[in-house]
Amino acid sequence: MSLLRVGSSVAIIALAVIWTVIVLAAESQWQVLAALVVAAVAIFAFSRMRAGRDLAFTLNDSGPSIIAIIPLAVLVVAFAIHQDHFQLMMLASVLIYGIACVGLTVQFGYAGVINFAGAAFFGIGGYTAAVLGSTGVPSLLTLLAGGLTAAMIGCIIILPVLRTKGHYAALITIAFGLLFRSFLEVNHTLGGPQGLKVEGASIAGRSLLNGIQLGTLEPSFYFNYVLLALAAFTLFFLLARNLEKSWIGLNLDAVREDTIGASVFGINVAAWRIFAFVAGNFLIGVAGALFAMMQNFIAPSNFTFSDSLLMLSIIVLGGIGNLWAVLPAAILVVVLPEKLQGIGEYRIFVFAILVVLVLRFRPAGLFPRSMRQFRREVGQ
Amino acid sequence: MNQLFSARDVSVRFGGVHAVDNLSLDIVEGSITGLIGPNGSGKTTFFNAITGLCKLAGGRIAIDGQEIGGLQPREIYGFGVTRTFQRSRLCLSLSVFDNIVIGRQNALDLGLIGNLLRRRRFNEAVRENHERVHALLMAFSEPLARRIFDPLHSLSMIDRRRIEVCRALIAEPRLLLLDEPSAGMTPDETREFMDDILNVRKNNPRMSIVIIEHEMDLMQRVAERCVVLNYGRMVADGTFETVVADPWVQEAYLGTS
Amino acid sequence: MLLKAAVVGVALIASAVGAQAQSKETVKIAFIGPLSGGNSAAGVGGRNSAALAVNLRNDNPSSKYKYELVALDDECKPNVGIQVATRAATDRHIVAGVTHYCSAVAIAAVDVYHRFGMPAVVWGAILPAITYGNDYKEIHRVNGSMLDETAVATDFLTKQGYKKWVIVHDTTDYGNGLLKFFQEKIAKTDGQIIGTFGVGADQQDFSAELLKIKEAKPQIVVFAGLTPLGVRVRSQMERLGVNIQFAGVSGIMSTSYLEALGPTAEATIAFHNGAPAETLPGGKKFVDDYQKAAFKDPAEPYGPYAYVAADLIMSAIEKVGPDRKKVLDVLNATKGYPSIAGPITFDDHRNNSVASTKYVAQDGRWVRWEDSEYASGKRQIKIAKD
Amino acid sequence: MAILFEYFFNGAVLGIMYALVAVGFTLFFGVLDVIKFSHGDVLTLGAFSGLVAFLALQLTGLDLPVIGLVIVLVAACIVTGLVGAAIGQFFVIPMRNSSAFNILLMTLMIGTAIREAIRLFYPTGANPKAFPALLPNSPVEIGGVFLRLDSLILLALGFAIVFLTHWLIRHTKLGLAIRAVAQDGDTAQVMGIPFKQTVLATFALGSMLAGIAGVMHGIYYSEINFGVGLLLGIIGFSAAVLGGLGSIWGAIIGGFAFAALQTIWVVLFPDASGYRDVFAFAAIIVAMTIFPTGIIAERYSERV
Repeated sequence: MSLLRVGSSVAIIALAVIWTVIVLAAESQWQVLAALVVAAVAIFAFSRMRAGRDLAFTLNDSGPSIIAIIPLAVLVVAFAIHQDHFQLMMLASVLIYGIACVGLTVQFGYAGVINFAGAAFFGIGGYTAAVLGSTGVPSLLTLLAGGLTAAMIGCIIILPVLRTKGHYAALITIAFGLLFRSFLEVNHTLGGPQGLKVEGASIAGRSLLNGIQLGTLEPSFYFNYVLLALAAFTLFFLLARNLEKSWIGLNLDAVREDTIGASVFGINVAAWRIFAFVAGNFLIGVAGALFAMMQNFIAPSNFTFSDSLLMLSIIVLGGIGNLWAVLPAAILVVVLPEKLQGIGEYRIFVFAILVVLVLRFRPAGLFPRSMRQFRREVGQ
Repeated sequence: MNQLFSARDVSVRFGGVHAVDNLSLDIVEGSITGLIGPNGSGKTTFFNAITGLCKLAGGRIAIDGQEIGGLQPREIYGFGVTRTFQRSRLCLSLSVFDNIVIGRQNALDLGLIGNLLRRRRFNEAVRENHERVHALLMAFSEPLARRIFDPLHSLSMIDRRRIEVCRALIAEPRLLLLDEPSAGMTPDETREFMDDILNVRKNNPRMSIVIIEHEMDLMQRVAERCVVLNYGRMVADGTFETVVADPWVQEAYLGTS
Repeated sequence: MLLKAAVVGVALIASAVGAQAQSKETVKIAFIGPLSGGNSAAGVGGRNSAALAVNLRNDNPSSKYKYELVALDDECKPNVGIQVATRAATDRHIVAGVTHYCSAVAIAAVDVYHRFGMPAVVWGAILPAITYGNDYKEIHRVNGSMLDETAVATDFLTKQGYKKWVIVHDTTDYGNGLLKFFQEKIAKTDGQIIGTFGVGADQQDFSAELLKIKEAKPQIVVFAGLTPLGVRVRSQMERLGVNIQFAGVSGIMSTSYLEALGPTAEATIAFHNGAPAETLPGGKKFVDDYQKAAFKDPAEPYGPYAYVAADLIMSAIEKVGPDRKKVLDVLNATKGYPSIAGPITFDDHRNNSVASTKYVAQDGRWVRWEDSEYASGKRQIKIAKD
Repeated sequence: MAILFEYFFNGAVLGIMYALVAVGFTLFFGVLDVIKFSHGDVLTLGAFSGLVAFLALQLTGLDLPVIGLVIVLVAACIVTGLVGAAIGQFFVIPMRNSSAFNILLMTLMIGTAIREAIRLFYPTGANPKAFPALLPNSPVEIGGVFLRLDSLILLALGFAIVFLTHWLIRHTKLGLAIRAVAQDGDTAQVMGIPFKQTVLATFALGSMLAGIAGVMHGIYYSEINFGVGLLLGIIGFSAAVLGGLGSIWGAIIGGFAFAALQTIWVVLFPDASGYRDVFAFAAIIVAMTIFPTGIIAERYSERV
């Protein structure tokens, strides 16, 4: 790959990192709005220019080592704001929502299985963490348990999800999401609408609640959550990217595009849709558990239908099926409403209109998915 | 030559309509059989019945003596049966290579470890499949072979038909069902397309082909045996010449004389 | 790249210039309450009252600092409350906070204030556990607790002849807490609770519960919840012909309850800590100042307490400067602080108890029971003779 | 026993409201194969515009019992009709060839924008608003059963509107156009049916039904709030899908089925009445497992 192409890609990513630091650190909402305008212009410009296409090609075509730029970029941002609790918490939330959206991408982006109950599975992971928190189970195991519980409970609606298509499939997951939330509100064993306190995460016996000493730096304890979330996100990102660029990814695409064509050529359509649905729910569950541990609190009103929409908006805004779009879109969707807090109650209104305009005028999302091809592998 | 495929009194019903009505047909290994008949005579429905996309209302279908009547489409693929569709069912968002390699489903390692972790082994498999697909495409058209990693939606309709046949051929099937492969092609394109298919068949001589077609001179040139269907029933079975002369066939095609 | 640097540069210069003009150092205090959703009337009233206290303090030339109120919306939801509480507590510029009207949110947020050491003065939430449930030095409360309200309510209602109660409560700690204290208080009287119904905060249809209540034939329906739920329950009682006296606590004492129900609200009995604003020691001045400030929305019954909480914090900052630790110690030691709602004294759990007052809805206004025509006998509350 | 009848009467009124919303979903799906999810919040818009019309009427001092209701309904229909058509015109029609989920998500976000707009721009919009008792609500005692006159009228009004809609679809030129476009838009266009006008008319009609349901909801619960449309929208969608998208009878049956599910649960387990939505949505999931395309299956099956 030509040095120019890699160079321009690195430059774009550097700009994005600087932009993120500015937005996270911005105090007044005028700075946020200015940054938003700059981002809109930049995205519009780059998608037209060669550099934009080069970036997409570099990210899509290069080997697994390219994934290293994610931890690199995130750590640069994290160190830039290592003092500020709230900004680090937002950065960790972006990574955690990123993990959940990788799960949604596997489900909807690859296999075409729509999941309008993302927030419910996020909640299942969270409540698992709440229940296990007090029992002294090591945090990493709790994350795993959160994922497994979400995957198992997801299996309850496997049959209807398999048998239905299109709008009907949407209804199944919408109904499940509402059912889960109103069950939690009414049932008292899990704290009802009051919610539950959740133990903070601790690795190898040391609680993440006290900040770690990094040389001379004295970062907030949320820095630990950023590291934990970053490690999990990078791992799942690598696995999902390998999944996409493999025979399994090929089969998932075939299942999404045309189930009849796929079945006639020996693809077990039902099995792959189950695999995608369960794997996706596992990831969302892990993200939910990590989120609950970071927030130290969890309540049914975290997992409303609009929270599921929030997650779906991230992958639709970013570009359905494009893993690389998950983090940038998560920053826009998670950080923006928080940073527009300055104009008070208008944030949800403004954000909803933004999503409508993007869906209306750029349906493929801000960073459309690049097609899978094996030119590099076959040495072309 | 031993018997590959046998259908006994196969019938398929949609509500009251007898789409296929007590059809019996035996196919010998390595043969080429033409299936002709007016529109709605049950040709495609018969293909759908063979490949498990339609439920059988009656009768038995077997390959090498093994019953495949009630099986799932993916299981029937396991018996070496592949097909093309009247309205091509390809994945437009995928590359030419991806669309064809789907046909080699039985030869792909689908294990989680193999795909997610052992990437070197996976890349080797990609290179091996690339050679196979490239070789197959070269048999059809050299420029097409160069576009192996282009998105399918950038190809012309005729190239897409070639890709669909390659997808069916790549698995080296024992029974290839072609559903109007020449639709939308000019006569000489059809002739060239057919020659390419027969050319590829040379290195898999035991493969039998059944072709649904309206191009009569194509049938005459290629099919050793012709079966004529009308209203789901077989009305004639023999060489092209005898079948065309048969009054029943003329009546089915041209209406009463 | 040039464009971005320019924009950021301009913004920085602007804020820098702003700081130069003021001689006094700017000190931020947070206000957290429900600014959106069904309870926003109370939240906005509280924010306006706290802002009034800040404005008056800034107009007073002798104050050492220039105060700025940072208003945050907790939407009366525990999860949103945690987020905004973290936002305030982790902001080094914010010294202390006037926090929470909804008990469900307050009880969840106390840990956040404790972890980040931000002094918080509760202005509207009355769940006892907020202060008594922990020994966090950071948490204070000026508006009394359920203990006062349920005591006065039980005593008054049983004396009015209501012996057979039914309690409808929301399923948050607020509703459950009220239910527990009502059960404790009524056990000491000759009244009894013949039915309790837990309902979800955004439940729309109560026909099941209300029809069962109609069967149970209680003398009074006591509602332990907030305004949006109270409005729905009361209006559906009317529609289903459940013609029984309706009573509530401070949760329903807001203008939006009267506005939403119109004539149906008539004769609703309610209990609220403290007394009507104008009858408070500094009440008259508060009402006049509020009027002058021409706020769009009314102060609501807990408005004065938000004013008091903000005033208390600013007095502490005037004394020891904008340092959380020092402000904390001053607040903990508050004894007999002269406020518009009377002297504020914190007990060992930094809770200021306030006597409760009886109210009744008369012609679209909350009127103190003693001044109402129900007390003088011109109007009758519903007494079902069993 | 009388109480039992009251439960079912209350269920019937809920059912007719869900049916009105469900018919809207079915009309949109029939015409353009899209799910317009802002439908629920258009209902809220209808209720609020009805309220504004009533308040305006009060300013003029006229106090006419029946006319008041008519004016409120007309106002609700005008506003919802226009907004529904506008959403169709500017958002749904231009996007009809994009993926179904983009449209579903976009209309959901439009609904969110409408909901927030009502909360922000209607004076103290966040607080529940008293809805005027436009119908006489004197109690009616039938054999020990306590009913309110306005609830009876609402039920009758609901059924009348449903039959009116059905008549319009079955026996008018517009109805014919709608059905033709529903069958096959392109062919209908070739046959000279003004495609765009028909689709906009359908969107307007469906939205008006929601507007009427909004006003009915306001009268029945004598209170409206900015969030009432969200849940009603999802219930309406579930009812439409339960009855088989595209069939108006299916939507009506689906609406009553959902209300019946809620009512039956409440009657059988009054103490666990909080779980009524849990039960209703669980039943929807089970029903969809058995009938993957709704009880009255969609008319067209997939061609191989």
